[in-house]
Amino acid sequence: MEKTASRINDDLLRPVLETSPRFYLAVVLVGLVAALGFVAWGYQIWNGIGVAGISRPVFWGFYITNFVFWIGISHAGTLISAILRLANAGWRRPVTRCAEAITVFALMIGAMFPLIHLGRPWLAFWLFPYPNERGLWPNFRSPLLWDFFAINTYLLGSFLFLLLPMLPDFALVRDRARGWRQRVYGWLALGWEGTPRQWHRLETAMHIMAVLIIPVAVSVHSIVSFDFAMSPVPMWHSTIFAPYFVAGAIFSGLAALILAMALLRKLLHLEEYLRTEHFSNLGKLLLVMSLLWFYFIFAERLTVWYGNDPAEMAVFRATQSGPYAPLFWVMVFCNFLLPVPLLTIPRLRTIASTVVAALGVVVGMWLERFLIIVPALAHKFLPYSWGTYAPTWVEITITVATFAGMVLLYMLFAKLVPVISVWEWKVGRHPLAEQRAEISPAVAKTVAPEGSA
Amino acid sequence: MRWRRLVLRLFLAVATALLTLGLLLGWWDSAAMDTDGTRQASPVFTPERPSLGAAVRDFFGIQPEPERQPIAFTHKVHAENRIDCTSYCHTGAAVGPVAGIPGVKQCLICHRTIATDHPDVEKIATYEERDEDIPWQRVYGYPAPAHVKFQHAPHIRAGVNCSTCHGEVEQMTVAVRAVELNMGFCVDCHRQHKASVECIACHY
Amino acid sequence: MNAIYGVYAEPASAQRAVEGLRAAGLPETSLLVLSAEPWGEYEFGAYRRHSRMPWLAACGGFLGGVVGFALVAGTQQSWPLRTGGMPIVTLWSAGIITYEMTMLGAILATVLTLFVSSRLWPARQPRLTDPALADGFIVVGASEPPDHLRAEIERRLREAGSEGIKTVPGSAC
Amino acid sequence: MSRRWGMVVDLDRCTGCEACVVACRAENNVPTVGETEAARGRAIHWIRIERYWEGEFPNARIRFVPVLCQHCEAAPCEPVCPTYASYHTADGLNAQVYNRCIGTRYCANACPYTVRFFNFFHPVWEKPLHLQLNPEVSVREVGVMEKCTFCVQRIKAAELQAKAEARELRDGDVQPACAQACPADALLFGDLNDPDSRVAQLARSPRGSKLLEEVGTQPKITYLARLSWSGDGEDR
Repeated sequence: MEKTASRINDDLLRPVLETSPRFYLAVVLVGLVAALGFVAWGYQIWNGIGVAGISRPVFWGFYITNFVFWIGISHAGTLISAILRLANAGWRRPVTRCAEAITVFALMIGAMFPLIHLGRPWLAFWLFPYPNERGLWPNFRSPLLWDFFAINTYLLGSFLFLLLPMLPDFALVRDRARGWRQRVYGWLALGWEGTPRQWHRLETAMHIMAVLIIPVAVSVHSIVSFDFAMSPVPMWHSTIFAPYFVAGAIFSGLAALILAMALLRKLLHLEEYLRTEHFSNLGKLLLVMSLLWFYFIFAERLTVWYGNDPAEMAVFRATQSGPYAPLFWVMVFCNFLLPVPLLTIPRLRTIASTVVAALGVVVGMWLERFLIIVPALAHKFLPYSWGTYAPTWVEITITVATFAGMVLLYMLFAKLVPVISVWEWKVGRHPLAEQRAEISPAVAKTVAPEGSA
Repeated sequence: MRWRRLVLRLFLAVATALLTLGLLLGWWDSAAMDTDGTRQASPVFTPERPSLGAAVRDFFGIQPEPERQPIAFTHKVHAENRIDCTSYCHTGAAVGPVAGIPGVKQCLICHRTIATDHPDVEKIATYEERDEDIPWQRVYGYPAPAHVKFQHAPHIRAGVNCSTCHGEVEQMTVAVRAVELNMGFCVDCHRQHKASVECIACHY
Repeated sequence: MNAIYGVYAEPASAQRAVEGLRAAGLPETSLLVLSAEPWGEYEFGAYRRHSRMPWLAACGGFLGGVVGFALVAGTQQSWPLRTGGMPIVTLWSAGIITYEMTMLGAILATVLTLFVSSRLWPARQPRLTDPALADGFIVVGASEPPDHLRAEIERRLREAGSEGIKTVPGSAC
Repeated sequence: MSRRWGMVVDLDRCTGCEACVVACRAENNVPTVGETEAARGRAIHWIRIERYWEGEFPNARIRFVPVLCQHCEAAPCEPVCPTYASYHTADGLNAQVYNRCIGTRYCANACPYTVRFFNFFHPVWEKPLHLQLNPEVSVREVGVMEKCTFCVQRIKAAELQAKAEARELRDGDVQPACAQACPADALLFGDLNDPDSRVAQLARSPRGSKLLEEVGTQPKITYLARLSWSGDGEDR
């Protein structure tokens, strides 16, 4: 069905220009849950980190699990949208912005966890390299410092990557809205006009950013994996960790993207924009990542089992057949046994089943992060100080609250910004758009047939 | 649609209840710990603050102005009378970690005969009668030293002047805060004099 | 801005309008094309000059990398803590920070170049907007047209298929 | 030449009496966390006696291994600390600077010996127990790591004393609390860089080995193997 520009505007800008009371109710509800997390955090700061379940030797628990999980989720967006942009995949158009927004918000949430888990969070600024009267600098050899740089670079890069293509849409809202919206979006649009020069510059910039952001995304999760791989802890100290984490991150990110898209499709009535083909294409990508994930975990486990190092075997047994085995096999089910048949058999690959698979992957990848961190710490070299871990209500509350926080941020985003890039969607209707890798004089000479729009 | 509204209300109620519970729990926990005394760590050894406000003030280095001293002790007069800092009053400085403030008896060794009619000296005498120490107020008013160990004796042996850290006390009528004693101040001096700048030289 | 323009629903007629304006002798610098979507595959919407953006991004990256390495090496030297016999400035870990700062420098340089070259900044108002733009129409016209060409421009714009011709007086923006 | 503090633990002499553990607590203001916290694995003890049994009951043999911070030359805890709270001193100590610690607990994860301890809550000494605190040792606060320091306050005191007396530090001038308290002389402390010190001599013993040497941490504590175990097993 052909759509006119104004019809597209009406569809895609409606959430921005009209708000139902149900939205406010939902914001309050989700916000309350998110606020609970802050209450729990305040309680923890006031009384000491001991109110969380961490102990010796499992010094890291839910918080670092959530940290790795959310940073992983953040790979949904920018990475995938940058790859699709570079590959000039036409179906990317309605997907990129939802994906990039996930990146920014997941990073913001993920980056909170290193602060939440600190014993003295009020001194967290000591991680920043700033000149001070003590003359002291942070230790650049610490993987946590690498995290600081990598996450901040990625956050800033993804934010700009998300922001740039929003400028023309802000200009659109500016031109369509009245009153305060016109002023606010006029400010946000930075005076966008839409001259050929501006379009060309914007597309060049997006191209360069896409090239830059992919290695940054890869480096971010590699560095998160270095947090583990750099310490001589059995089953952490492994060269496979960097690619394994990056693959896992893209895997969980894709799943989160599918979930977010399904929700947007239902709630904002975008059925005509987010179509079966999008879920099908992303489902295929998810399938590839599921197989890749299984390959990595197989390689990791096989080398440990074959190497038969006593310290590593203790961790191996604890996860495979010991106290963590139920979690481990649930993870394998969620990450591999469930999604693979659902996504392989074409008849089963519907939107609903893709969403089910994605839900499984999100759960499974959270468990995977937990199973990497906790069993290894609980079974370090000297069996005399082996231990265990159980979360307390503080950790559980904060974990739940961050999920609510993600939903809240996403809801507000979808309310304030057209969640599908309006101008990119319009470009998708151009007869020659798909051939146009970039604007080159040769292509520009082509004259379109009459009545093409 | 009625069930949906019901669910929403239930959810709202549970969330509010949880929020209140969290707040109450936090309040009860800290209150209980404070009143039964189990949370009372010795303030001499730890930088624990009595209140959140105090913690914030310490964090930003805001110190209250020293309160009025019970006795307007004038270092100037004593210095003019050639009483050396470390040889008679702050004897600890030359031999050990703590310089020390002389007690009432120490003051009265001289002041039983010197300037006995001075109102402040009479005050000292009343302290002695009541068998009390003079409630001096700390001039720098730092929180209990935060894991910093300072030893006076090695500094005196190395020939560091008292005034380097305490200001020109011999010119002061009532001692006032003159030097900002932060880590940068210590480290600068240590660097200049080729003393150890290792963390563990002071922090252990 | 003093401008005279027409709005076109079809890119082909916008193309005709542009060609007509050129034929009328309008200099390229006062040719005005605005659209709510890029029309790069048409001649009127293509901007043919190459941007120096990639080079500036590379320069920004280089600068960021230098800053990153200087930060790591300089700070470690300024307070040389003993590290149990290991080197104070370790190249492997310095490499990571240098890399991240390189990327950050390149990203910031790209965005800055975009903002400067496209004249985008917060308080700025667009020189010209038209409600038709949002509905997919393409604005073609002349900014600061020479007075002797006004009539000719208007004729050409109408000829290309624009319903109405709009003018913006000099004081409007 | 700079000093390199180290220790020798003679497993042949250790009776597992835990006098060292008690002495260390008293000397270093090691906090007592209470029953519930200890049950959650949060007890703090800078030195511990690990007990391992071998064999079945009548023929069971028990092995004691005192484990404290090994003050590794290539300590995994040091490079991971983002704030340099954990670092190497000139005389080879693996120092923990409480002020600088922000409580990432990364060092504790990296330590293969699990000898780093965390203050999950503010340490408490119920009155009048606070009077037993050692003024030479700062009391840690909530959210910081702590660990064996080789009684650095005693090392500092001995160094200052030697300097005041204008002499070199002699072998045996410094005794950490654990070594001082050991009734069996199983723990011996000294300068490994001084080839004539008793600790350096014993560290060269063929009975010597390092704990988890294969991890590559280059620990400075040498464990002397148990001689009586090589015989007929008549050991207890």
